[in-house]
Amino acid sequence: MNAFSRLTSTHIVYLVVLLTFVAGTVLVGAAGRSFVSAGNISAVLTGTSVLGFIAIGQTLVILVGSLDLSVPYVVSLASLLSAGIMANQPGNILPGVAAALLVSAGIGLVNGLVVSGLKVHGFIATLGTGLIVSGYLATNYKGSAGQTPVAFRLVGATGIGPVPVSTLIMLACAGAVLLMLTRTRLGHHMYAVGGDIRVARMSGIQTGTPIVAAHVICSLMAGLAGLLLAARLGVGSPTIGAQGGYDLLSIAAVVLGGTLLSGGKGSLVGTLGGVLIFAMIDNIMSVMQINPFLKDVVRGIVIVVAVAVYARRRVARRATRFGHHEHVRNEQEVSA
Amino acid sequence: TTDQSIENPPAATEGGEAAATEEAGATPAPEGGDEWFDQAEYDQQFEQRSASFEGDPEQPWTQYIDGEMTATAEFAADEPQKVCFSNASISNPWRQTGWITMNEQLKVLQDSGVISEMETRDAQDDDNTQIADIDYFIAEGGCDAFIISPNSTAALTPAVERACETGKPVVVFDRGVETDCATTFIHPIGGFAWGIDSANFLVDNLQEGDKVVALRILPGVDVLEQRWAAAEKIFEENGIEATDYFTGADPTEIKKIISDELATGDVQGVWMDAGDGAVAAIEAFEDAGADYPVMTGEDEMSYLRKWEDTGLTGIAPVYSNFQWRTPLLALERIFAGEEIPAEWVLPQEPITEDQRAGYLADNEGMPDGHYAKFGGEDLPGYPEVWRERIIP
Amino acid sequence: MLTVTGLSKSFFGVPVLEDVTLRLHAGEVHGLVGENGAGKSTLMKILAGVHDRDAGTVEIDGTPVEFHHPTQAHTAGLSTVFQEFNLLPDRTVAENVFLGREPRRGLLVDKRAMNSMTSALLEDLGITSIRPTTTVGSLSVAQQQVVEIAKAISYDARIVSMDEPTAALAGPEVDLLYAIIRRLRARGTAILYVSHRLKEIFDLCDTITVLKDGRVVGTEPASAMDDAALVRMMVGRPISAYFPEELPGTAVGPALLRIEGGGNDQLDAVDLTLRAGEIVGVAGLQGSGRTELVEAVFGVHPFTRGRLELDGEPYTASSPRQAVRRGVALITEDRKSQGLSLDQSVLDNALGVIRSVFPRRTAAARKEVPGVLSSLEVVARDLDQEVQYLSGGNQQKVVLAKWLAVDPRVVLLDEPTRGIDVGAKIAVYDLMRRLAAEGKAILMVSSELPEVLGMSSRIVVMRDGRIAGELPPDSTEEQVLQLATGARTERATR
Amino acid sequence: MSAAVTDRSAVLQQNRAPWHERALRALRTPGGAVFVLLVVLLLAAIAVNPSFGEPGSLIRFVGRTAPIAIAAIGQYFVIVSGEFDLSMGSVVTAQVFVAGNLIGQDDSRTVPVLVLMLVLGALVGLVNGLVTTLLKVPSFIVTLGTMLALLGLVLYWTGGAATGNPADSFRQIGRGGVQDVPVLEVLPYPVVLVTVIAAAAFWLMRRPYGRTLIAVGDNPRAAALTGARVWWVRTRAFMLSSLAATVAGIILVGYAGVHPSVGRGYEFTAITAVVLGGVVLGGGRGWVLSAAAGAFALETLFALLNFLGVQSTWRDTVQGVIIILAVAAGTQTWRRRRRGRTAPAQAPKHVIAAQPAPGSDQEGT
Ligand SMILES: Nc1ncnc2c1ncn2[C@@H]1O[C@H](COP(=O)(O)OP(=O)(O)OP(=O)(O)O)[C@@H](O)[C@H]1O
Ligand SMILES: Nc1ncnc2c1ncn2[C@@H]1O[C@H](COP(=O)(O)OP(=O)(O)OP(=O)(O)O)[C@@H](O)[C@H]1O
Ligand SMILES: [Mg+2]
Ligand SMILES: [Mg+2]
Repeated sequence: MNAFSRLTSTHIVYLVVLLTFVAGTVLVGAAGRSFVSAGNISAVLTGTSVLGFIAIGQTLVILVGSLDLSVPYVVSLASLLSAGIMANQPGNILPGVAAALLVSAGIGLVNGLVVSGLKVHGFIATLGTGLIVSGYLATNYKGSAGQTPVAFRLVGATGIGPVPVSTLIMLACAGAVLLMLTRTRLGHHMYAVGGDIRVARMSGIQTGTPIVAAHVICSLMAGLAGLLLAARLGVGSPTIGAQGGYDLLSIAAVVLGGTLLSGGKGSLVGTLGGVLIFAMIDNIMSVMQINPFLKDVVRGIVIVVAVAVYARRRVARRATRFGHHEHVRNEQEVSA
Repeated sequence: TTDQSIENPPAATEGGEAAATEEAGATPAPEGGDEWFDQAEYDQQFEQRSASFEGDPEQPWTQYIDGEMTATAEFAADEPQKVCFSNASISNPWRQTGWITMNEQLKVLQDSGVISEMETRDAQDDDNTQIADIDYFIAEGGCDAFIISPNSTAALTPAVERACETGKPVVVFDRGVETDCATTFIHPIGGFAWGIDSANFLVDNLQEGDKVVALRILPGVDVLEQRWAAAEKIFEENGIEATDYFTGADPTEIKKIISDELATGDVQGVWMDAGDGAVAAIEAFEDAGADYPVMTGEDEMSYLRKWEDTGLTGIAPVYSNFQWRTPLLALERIFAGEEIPAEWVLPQEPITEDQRAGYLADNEGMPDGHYAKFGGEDLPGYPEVWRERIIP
Repeated sequence: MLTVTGLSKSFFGVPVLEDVTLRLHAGEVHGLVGENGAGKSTLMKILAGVHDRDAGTVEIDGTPVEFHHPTQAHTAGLSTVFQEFNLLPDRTVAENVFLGREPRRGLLVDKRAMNSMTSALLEDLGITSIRPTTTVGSLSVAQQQVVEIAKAISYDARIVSMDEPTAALAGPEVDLLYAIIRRLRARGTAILYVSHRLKEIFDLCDTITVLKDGRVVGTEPASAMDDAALVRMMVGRPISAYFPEELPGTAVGPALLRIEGGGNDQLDAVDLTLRAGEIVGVAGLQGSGRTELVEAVFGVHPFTRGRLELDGEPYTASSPRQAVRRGVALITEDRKSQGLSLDQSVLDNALGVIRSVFPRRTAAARKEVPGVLSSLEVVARDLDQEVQYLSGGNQQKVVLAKWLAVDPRVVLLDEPTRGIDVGAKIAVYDLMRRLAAEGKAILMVSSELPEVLGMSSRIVVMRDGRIAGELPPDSTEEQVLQLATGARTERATR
Repeated sequence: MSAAVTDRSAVLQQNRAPWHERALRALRTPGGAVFVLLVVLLLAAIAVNPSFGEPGSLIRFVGRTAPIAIAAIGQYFVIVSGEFDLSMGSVVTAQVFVAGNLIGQDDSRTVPVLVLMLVLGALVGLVNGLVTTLLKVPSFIVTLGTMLALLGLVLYWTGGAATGNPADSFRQIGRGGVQDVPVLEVLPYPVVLVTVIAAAAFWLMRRPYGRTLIAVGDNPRAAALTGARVWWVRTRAFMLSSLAATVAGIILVGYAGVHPSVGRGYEFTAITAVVLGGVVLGGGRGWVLSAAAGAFALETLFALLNFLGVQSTWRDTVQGVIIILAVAAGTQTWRRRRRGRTAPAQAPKHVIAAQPAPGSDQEGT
């Protein structure tokens, strides 16, 4: 218990990753397959990339104390815009990418402004913008549209060894965001705003900026996920975001990665661990050919159980003055 | 699925009836409602409704319309073969019923030593997952053959092409893809045929100027859009006033729509692009105390039962559920080196009022979500497996 | 250097500052004293740009300034150590100190520079026990206070205002702060210094301004003042008149609460007996465990060792609910975060305890509670007004009312007069006397030594989670402070 | 207090504004404004489509909105206590399947299965509540997990499709009504149910439990320190929510029949309705009837859009705009009040009066 309580939640996330890995090796091995073969590693990593992008952004949004439920629609919109503009012309790749990212960022900006300016709860603000975009998609797109050129599709289909290019791009983005989060003022201010907005304001931080920035980056990441999907699918699709259930799944991955849902504390590295846990569990269940209905049961239970493990540790502990850790303190009624 | 004005249809799609897609239109779509309408395809399916099918009429799942055949001698094998099945999902009763049937068919072929095992990955309705599933099979599956039921047409095309490149037989069924690289593409006649059967029935039983409410599930799914494209055209030509709604297949929504419609005026007919919510629609008329409409539904047991109970004028168009058997049977022929149709068009015949009693009797005790033309009566698990809906 | 003229401010129509005028010179330590709620913190917050003033001017070096945000104040060379902590517990010391103006190299935050600058800053303060990379949440309250001070100083401000910076500090740490302040003064920095410890005021300050009920009573050179004169100015009347006398008929009865060898992870060897009709004062430095003591009795963080008796029967307070059922009440030190549901009405708050613990008595209590509120002279629009719109004193009265509604036998009061005005204070004192006369046992934790001395029948002094000693009511502040600080001197540098 | 007491209720009366003033005050809060919004929308809908205004058709509209309103009432309990319940939709679907599979055509099973469903609903809420409060997992995550797990289990158990619609006697709850009612012709049972549940919820919120629930949502720490069992208060809110979802499921299975898509998205619709009703996410503010009114306002809006011939695909967009605007307006109202810029903050204050009662003046002013 003592050693356990000294670990940071990121450590625990990666302990769970390790545990899942071991379980995967055993279970997949029992099914007569290899969990660590190139093909399987590639499959697991592919499973991390789309959700990875979105979870990176979602981490920021959750860190500043908000939420983003609009990501699935941003993903779909980005895939449609890019595929539509590219129209199978290699020359249009850049404009397609640029337009998709620009529009995504625009949606993020709206989210951020509604949250920070109008003080609307992130849940409602992004549920609202999500619905708005969803209505636009349903009205203007009847099914998949556009086509991405082969050069662009390679992004979704090739790999360096067992590592898909898409995963590398996702990790590069994670690296950039991690740098932003830990090494720039903006990143520090995100933590501050999520931790205690009053303290942040008193310390001279323009509290709107980190919130808006987090939402913009989140939507940008969702836009990138949309681009990646357009590359993998070869077309844009108005339902691809909703198909993946990326809104709730990304929030779950972030929390699974040890980030506090109420903001201010957490790590991007943990989130990547959370995404990896999901990807490995999905992979294991697919190899074992688990009934698809039961897959959801397993996912649901894993989310709750894993978060319960961190949550138990998070009960704020004060340096004890006396005693020998005799009893677990009865804090259930009081810590709110 | 595709907005034709933007997309480059892969060259093969143009090549006539071998086209592997259900919506292989080539003309740029005009703005507006009929962008899904394709006259050539419509005409072809119109013909196919009355075409003669090769094979044993007792086993409609093995029947096909005579056409181009694919030689498969290269795939002939003596040993039991391993099959990899990439399934879009089992998220609706139609797919669940078919999936049960497929597994029973599998058992037969395993017993007869044709297939050693079938490894299945279920994409849970996600294109991206299904692409990954197919790639996994290619890399890790050790598959001797692929069966793919694509989640969507355009998006799965590249993945199916990659499967084809392995040189193993690839069988695509239900929805198509935009390539004809697959060894065979199995599907019932198609959406236009559904639309023609159902709309013509309404037209025959209604008068000009009558009102039809069209209940559609979702926009943008090619199979469903073609059903409506055909029906809408026929309604227009025959002076039937039709209003269409998207319901998400949610019976609550259907009831709301019908009761709102009944509140504003009489409704003489109901057209559905899938039978899921037919019962709810009928009940809405009952609740409002209105006369039963002329109905179209589907061969789902709930509708057939309600249809019989109420005695209304109706028809049950069929999107042949027995097609879930065919991919495995196709592989049986492939592994035997027999030639098979390049595009395996299965019969798709509506159930009419006089056939209804027979189907009800045959499917006695099946759950409401069961499909009458599931075609598994001769399989070993019949009837418990379907009755108890045992999903592997 | 800093000139404040005619400054006024009111919250929700209640004037907090009226026509305040203040002058601060370079190299001067200016003491600001006054009772709780006199408006000292509010004044500092206005200077810091946290609150907007209603009227008046503020000039720095003769230039009128208008701050709407703390950053503007920082830029103008004014920084503030606030009374409440402004720290993020989950971030490191360095990150907290440089929050909002992290040093950069290129685009990136220069963590190394930030850490070494923080180290240097702390060393400058003579602190070596705090590492820049530890998270603030794991520090002790005193250490957190040091971080807070380091943060304010790090702005290189020409004017530093400090709101009770020593409240959490003990002997050697206070000496440290003295050294820091003297160094700043030598540099020509002007310092506005708020403290309730008069000794500090006389030790440090050159000039003293006394605030009372939001008005400046006077500004005098420190050399021209003494304790008694200062207190008279602050209170406006002799202290004796301030605290009501024990009511006739108050008799010390049998022991209601008895703790023997009580302890948990914050407390140890607590022996305490509380008798009916008695008001026991608890004194101690901040962080000495006074709150922990009442929380342990109330079952928030229960005792894990020792024996408790209530009314002669064994008492295990494992949750506040049980404590309430056994007739124990706790008026918490922070009414906003622990005592009130700010969005709810006066009536709902006053019925809070009844409803959650004795729901069956609600109907009767509904009829009684308005009487309780009126006996406390609560001022409000009506019973449906949300308590967030009430003044602090009235909020505190609502808290008292909700406990009186259940008629408790043992009343624990933690800083019952913190931040409420004189009138309300006297109402609280009167109430305590009345409760004592009714035979209740009262335990009052307070940081206001005069209050403890003026109200208690006995004074318990706490230090480091233990009871350091007990004093009779006629003790002096020095005696209390001696007990309170005593042993901490040895441990302070850990 | 120990002092003597006389006619205290007079004091209570004296210190409260008259009811019409309180009602007027309430209308100016977001929770009251939703009723105004509802009336405006209803009038607009009737103006566009007069037949919608006929009593018979209005009452049917109320009937079919009942399940959403009931779900919103259930969700209200959880939201006002500061939590979320995302598992609501799955509970509805699960209950629909339970009814379909366990009752079948056997009328005699109606009552036992009904009881079983209620127990099941309470159990799901209990699990949600206990995991949230005792294991300290955020309710967003807990109920997300329940949402996935419950639906998965039920689909696994039924193989994705229920055996069939339950017996008609059971379905009458959602489908039938009291016949031959003057003016209305029929009074659908769902209307009766929603009325009873709304009344019960209103009553409950005025009970000690209800007030404690709000206090817990407002400031859980303060509530705990007044002796409230925060964990149990919140857990019961989750149970009420799941029970409401169960009742919604019972009505829906009658109204619409068994289908896997029944109940889909109910959690978000319910949350939207609650928020539209001026209830603040995070807890502590809002009235239960406003939540129900939010549900009716939302459905009336959809009906209106329908009558106006707005393409149904734009519905989402309109809904999105409306909830953002409504919530933004609500937040701004609360914020303005908190900053002391509105009447409630500035209202003249006076000492709470106690009528000096004869013979007991020791307590007087
Ligand atoms: N934000 C606020 N809203 C309403 N009232 C406030 C606010 N801040 C302070 N007050 C009230 O203003 C008065 C002055 O408070 P202030 O904090 O300035 O006193 P103080 O002199 O610093 O007291 P202490 O010695 O207890 O720190 C108090 O009655 C307090 O309740
Ligand atoms: N190391 C710590 N970390 C976090 N919080 C602390 C720590 N020590 C004390 N506290 C909190 O600070 C407050 C004061 O602590 P404590 O009860 O030990 O002292 P006290 O003598 O009651 O001081 P006070 O004058 O603040 O009432 C309490 O609310 C306590 O929970
Ligand atoms: Mg102060
Ligand atoms: Mg204290």
